[in-house]
Amino acid sequence: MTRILGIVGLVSALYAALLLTTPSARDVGNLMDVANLQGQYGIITLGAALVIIVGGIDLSIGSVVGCSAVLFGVTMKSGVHPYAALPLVLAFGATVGLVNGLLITRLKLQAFLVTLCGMFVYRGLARLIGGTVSRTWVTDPRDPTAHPEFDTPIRNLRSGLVGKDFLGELVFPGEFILLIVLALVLGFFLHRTAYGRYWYAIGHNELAAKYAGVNVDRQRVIVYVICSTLASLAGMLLFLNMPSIQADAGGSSWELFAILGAVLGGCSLRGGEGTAIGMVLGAMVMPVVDNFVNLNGMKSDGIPAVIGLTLLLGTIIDELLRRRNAARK
Amino acid sequence: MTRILGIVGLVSALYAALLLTTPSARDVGNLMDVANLQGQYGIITLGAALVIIVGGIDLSIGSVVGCSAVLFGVTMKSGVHPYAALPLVLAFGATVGLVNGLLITRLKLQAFLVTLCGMFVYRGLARLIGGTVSRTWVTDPRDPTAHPEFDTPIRNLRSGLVGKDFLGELVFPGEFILLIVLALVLGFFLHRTAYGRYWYAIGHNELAAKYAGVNVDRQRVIVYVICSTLASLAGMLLFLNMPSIQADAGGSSWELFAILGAVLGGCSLRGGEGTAIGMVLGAMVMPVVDNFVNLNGMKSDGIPAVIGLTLLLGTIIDELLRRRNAARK
Amino acid sequence: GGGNSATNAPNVAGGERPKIAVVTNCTDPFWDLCEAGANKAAKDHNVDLLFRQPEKLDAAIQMPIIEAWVKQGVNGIAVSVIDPKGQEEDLTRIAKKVSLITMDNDAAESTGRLCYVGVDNREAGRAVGRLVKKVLPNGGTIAMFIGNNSSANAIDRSGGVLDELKTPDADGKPGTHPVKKDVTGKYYGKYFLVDGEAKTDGGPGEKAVTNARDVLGRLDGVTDICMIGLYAYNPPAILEAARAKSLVGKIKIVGFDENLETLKSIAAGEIEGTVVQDPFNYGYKSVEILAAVARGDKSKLLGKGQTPYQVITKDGGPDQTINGLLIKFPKAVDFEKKIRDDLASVKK
Amino acid sequence: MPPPRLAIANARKQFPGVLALDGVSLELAPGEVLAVVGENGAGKSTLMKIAAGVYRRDEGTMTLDGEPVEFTTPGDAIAAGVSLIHQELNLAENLTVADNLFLGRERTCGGPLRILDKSTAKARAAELLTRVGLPASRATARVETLPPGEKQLVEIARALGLKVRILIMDEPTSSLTQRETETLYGVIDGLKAEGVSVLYISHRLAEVKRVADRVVVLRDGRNAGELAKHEIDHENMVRLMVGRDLKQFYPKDHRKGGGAPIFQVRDLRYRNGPATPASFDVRAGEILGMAGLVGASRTELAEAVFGVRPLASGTLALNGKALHIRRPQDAIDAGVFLVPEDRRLHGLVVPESVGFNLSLPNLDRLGGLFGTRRTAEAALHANWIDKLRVKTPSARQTVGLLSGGNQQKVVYGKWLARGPKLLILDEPTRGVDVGAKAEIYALIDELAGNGVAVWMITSDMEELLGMSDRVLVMHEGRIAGELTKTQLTEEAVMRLATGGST
Ligand SMILES: Nc1ncnc2c1ncn2[C@@H]1O[C@H](COP(=O)(O)OP(=O)(O)OP(=O)(O)O)[C@@H](O)[C@H]1O
Ligand SMILES: Nc1ncnc2c1ncn2[C@@H]1O[C@H](COP(=O)(O)OP(=O)(O)OP(=O)(O)O)[C@@H](O)[C@H]1O
Ligand SMILES: [Mg+2]
Ligand SMILES: [Mg+2]
Repeated sequence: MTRILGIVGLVSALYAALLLTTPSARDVGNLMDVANLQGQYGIITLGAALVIIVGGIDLSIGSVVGCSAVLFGVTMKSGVHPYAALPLVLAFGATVGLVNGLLITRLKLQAFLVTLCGMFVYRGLARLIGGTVSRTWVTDPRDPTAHPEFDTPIRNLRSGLVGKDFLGELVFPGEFILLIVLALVLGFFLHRTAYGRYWYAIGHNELAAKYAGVNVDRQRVIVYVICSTLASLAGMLLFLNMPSIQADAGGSSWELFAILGAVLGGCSLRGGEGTAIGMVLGAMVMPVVDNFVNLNGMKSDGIPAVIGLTLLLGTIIDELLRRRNAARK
Repeated sequence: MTRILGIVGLVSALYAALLLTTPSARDVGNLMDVANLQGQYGIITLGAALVIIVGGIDLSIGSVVGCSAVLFGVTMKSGVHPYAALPLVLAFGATVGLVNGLLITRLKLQAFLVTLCGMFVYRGLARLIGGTVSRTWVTDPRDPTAHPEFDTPIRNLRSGLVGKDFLGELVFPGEFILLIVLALVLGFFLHRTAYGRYWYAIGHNELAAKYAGVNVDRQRVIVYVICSTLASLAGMLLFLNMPSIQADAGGSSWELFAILGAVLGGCSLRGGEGTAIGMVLGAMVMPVVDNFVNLNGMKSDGIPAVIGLTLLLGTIIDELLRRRNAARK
Repeated sequence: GGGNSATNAPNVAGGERPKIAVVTNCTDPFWDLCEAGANKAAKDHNVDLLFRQPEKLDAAIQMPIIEAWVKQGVNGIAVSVIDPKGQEEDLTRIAKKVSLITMDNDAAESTGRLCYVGVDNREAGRAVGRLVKKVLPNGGTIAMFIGNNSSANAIDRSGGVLDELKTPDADGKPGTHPVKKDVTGKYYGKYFLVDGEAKTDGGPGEKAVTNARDVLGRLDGVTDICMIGLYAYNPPAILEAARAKSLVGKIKIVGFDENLETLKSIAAGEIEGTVVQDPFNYGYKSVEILAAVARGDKSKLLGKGQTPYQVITKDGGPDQTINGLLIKFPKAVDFEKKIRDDLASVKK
Repeated sequence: MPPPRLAIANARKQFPGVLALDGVSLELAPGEVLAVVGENGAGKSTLMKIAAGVYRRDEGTMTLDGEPVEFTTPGDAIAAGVSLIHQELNLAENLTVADNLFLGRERTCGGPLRILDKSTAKARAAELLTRVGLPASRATARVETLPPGEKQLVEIARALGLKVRILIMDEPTSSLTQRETETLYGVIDGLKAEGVSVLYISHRLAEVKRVADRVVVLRDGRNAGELAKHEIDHENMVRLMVGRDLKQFYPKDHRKGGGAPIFQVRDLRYRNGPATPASFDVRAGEILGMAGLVGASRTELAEAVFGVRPLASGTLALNGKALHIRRPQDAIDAGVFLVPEDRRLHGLVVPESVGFNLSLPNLDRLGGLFGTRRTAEAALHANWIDKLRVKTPSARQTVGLLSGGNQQKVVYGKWLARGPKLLILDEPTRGVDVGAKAEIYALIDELAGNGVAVWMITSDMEELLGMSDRVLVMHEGRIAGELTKTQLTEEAVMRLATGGST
């Protein structure tokens, strides 16, 4: 409970600061933009948080996002219908998670190392299969190798998942809604089913779980699969949402945002802690800070420092709150 | 012992592959270049490994490298003599480590979070205090605000620490030698003094160390200070070695290389494990792979994948070797 | 771009300060010059300026910044486009709401962008090719270095160099120049391009030096080498690698952009020359144009292809008209002084 | 005759460097309580882990109700009705008691979704907790908030919840006091009546005598003998375990006792501790016993004195000089040492070597912070391994691989090497075998004889009565009373511990 109080406070404070100091932030369109960005990071935060709960870490998230975005584009360009490409790319994500999970559980390699290698490998893969991909590259009527007939299904996907109308205007925060739906599903598994109990137990004390008859390795693999699948979903959303994706840049260092969101949301990197609602709240922090900085025309040079200090301050206050609460109890 | 065997094998195999397949790699100049790069990464690997041994992590290394490089330049440009600027910047590094350490020990914040914030903050600081710095920017005779009289001391520092002569030609692998010296010092502390014992004890079981009378917090802080100080040294070497440093790019993502080197060298991210010699060997891996890939004219797009796969393969073989060894005993 | 209503009438009242926003494609000293120009114009033309250098060369980072500005109701936006094709649709939508111009890197005219401030990267690349031809008239071995191979300016720039080198000779025709056996590559006219593509380094950093150093290592013993650095930080990185191998003066270096180090080295005769775009002017012009448009004055809009690149060498040369553009050939020392003056004219 | 419930024949298990089991055989009848005893490192836990699917044996056969069985994971064993309560606590402490009770076999609905059925779980948890003597309200507490004794009870409750044919208890009472142990006896009797077979391991021989139908003795990884119900007594067991008679288990009282009070605690309160301040003295050369029920805050009080818990008020004095203790370092500098209750968590750096652990608090005396004198260190290791008869191949052996009793000896070693003035012992012989116990008692006695003040917290009634010169009894955070040697009886202790008066 206390773990959540801190992040609720932080998110509220940031929103208050944003809305009070920056009139232009109050625009509904702007708030929807922010929400969509929160959805975008939130989806990978869910995955990262789950991995963190079982005591692991996944540094390959960003590369999987980029690789999935590129793969989505390349697959469609090669003639696969968007509605078929989507599950294909999800399957790619699941496979990545499976490989990560198997390397970590069967070969007992350190998760940090395996996924760091994955970060290189999938970035490289993205670059090998395609340079820059974009919706127009896939559907450009002027390009004989393209598939103009995919334009409508792609736009349909975009309006359903991202919330942009046919012209690209954001009409509802689709990604945020998607995040909420996914968080509900994940929260259900985490807090209401036996799987969640296993994940918490594994994160805190793997041996205890093992001695209780839990198939620890299988659960670990499942979690890595979920994480990478969510990352590949995020990659496709990125493709749908963004004008274009560069193989060498798309999604890069998103794993840091995901992990940051998870940790801000109350996950401990020691494992065994975290809640679904915390993850969502944790993922909401960065986009608000970012929006604040953008709207206030801050000098580019100062931005990283402002972001870093805000996050640090948030964490410190969170910690102090928690302590006071613990002392009072 | 077994932990070292694996990395010795990996480094030897990589060197063998490099030298046997690539005639141009056999050039002494090339080998010195590689060695210098190994020194460059090795110095921060030592710090990262130490932090990992006490069970922590430092993600701010890369930003501290960049910030120190910029600070070194800016300090000299403002008229401080290079020989005085060097200890000043080291003091800056030590302060960063102190802040990291205090936040982690006193406020009990998670190291990952604190140093991730640090990564943003010090990158921002670097950008705020200066855009691009370079030796010529500091000493340009045509610039009235510059200090041409610093040219000689800077070149002296460069030849002493980096191994480049007055014209910029690499005559001996200074950074590698520096790495060896630092590794010897660190190895002495780690393996021959009480401090080392404390660090291992803390990494394995903080509580047991505390109950044995170890001042856990102080030791932790010391280690973070060492890590950041080494990072600031690496930043100054970068300044001396490179034509110019951009505040937003200098040293960025070096923390990953440092951590990778540490882990390849036998440090476990669970803490309590690692040797000085392992760290040096771990840091030697990447530059060799890089050189191999570069000299063989591999396509740029494929390089990250090759690096990632090589590292993964190395780790897997290392693990299998270790297992076979354990079984044989 | 006459079809949109947003730009037909002045959108600020007489005494009001227009709010103008400029977003680049990444963070770079190159853009610091641009920012200086923009700041100067903001002062000269009484404008509130938002200037943003995004952390990374990534449309996914650039777009949210632009969207936030649109929502905020700025009066004009100048964008350095990252992927013209991909960004086309969004820019079209945005141009309907805000006065939009492109700079440094153009988007299709059909987006409704009011005008483009900047050189044609392909043309500028060709100018680099001509410099290479000048320093190695009999052909030779070349290597190109760049940040990435996927952004529009990179593709155009390196493409321009190779276009120039392979004309008038046919592509792929083996040259007569001797190369080492184990170095692979591809011929463009008389020029042998190591590995057949530009080597990428992912942005400014030590990798730029390592890349150059390793290519020099592979070319050990080869004569008539020209190293081409296509992003601003590449020429100094190449020079550093050449220094470390005592090859300064023995190999030719040709660059792109006006890095101060590059200019100094040209003056010192260590680098042959560079092709510059004058980012200070990009910044100044962009703000000036958008300010005028915001006040209802469209006369400042540039026509097609009005921004010429310049070619900097040690000794300079007379102006020439190339492909319909009047190109200046200033001396390195003069141009360096101009940049210093530009920078000095705006307080940081 | 029905086949034995469990039959293990010729089990062999080799660990790197250690042959833990060398052809051990064992038979267990349905409804039988079989005690397995042996010195530390005899191989008891290893044998049990083989029976429960944690380890795989290298050689040998195993049958369950006459059927050969092969367990590859603990899950297999549990499914076959074999459940092991481990010697070391194995709970997911971040979850609630109820979650732990059903971990791995949750009542779920919704098919593969496996939705938790919370109401049944709650009712069932209440039932199980009551059976081991814990209040039903504990079901919702996070395990990490419980004292070790209660955690142990939770482990027992968990095993009771399984459909077991064989329940293996590896030192279940090591952190239990008299009262909880009595509850456990009741539980075992109930299981027996249901026909469940129990394998029971304990170093408290009085317990073995109370519960066992038969005793199997292991020594050095081999069968060393068997005792039928009527043969079970202290001497027989010790003879088979140790291979000789063990005279004089508790040292004859040659301590002067009542020396001057050298350690004084006055009105001590610590943060988040009980409201009643604590005051007492420990005298030079005496062994001050401290008794109480599980959760009476004895451990907390000792930790407060040792500097682990921040003090709120009160004073400490050693030899008449005020002590200012803010961290363990301060206590250690003054010569006040703690042998903690949980040795794997607080006492030892488990993955490191025996020598590493022996040296850790003594490094400042082994050449200071810069450079450790190797010869001095080696001498220290050799000396204390020898003196305490630590059973280890060498000082380089990983301490976590030693048997429990030998681990405990290493904890003693690291403090004795430093020369204590006041030695606080929290459960001083937890998990230590009889032979080693006798040695440790002799050692404590010798220390006290040399004028060291010993404050001994123990839940082992026999030990309390056998060793103490004087006893303080704690009840719910306060010192409920003091018993002198002449007043010291089991009844008197229990009366005070449960809130009665002297
Ligand atoms: N995983 C392991 N690796 C190596 N050696 C081990 C391992 N587990 C146990 N041993 C060794 O095997 C021997 C038997 O240990 P075991 O734990 O079975 O003894 P025990 O009879 O249970 O002792 P205790 O009464 O102290 O619990 C000991 O020498 C111990 O050090
Ligand atoms: N009835 C209870 N309910 C909840 N917590 C309790 C209860 N009794 C004691 N505790 C907690 O137990 C802790 C005291 O345990 P401590 O370990 O100091 O006692 P102990 O006498 O050493 O018992 P043990 O035999 O378990 O070692 C305190 O944190 C106290 O809050
Ligand atoms: Mg045992
Ligand atoms: Mg206790």
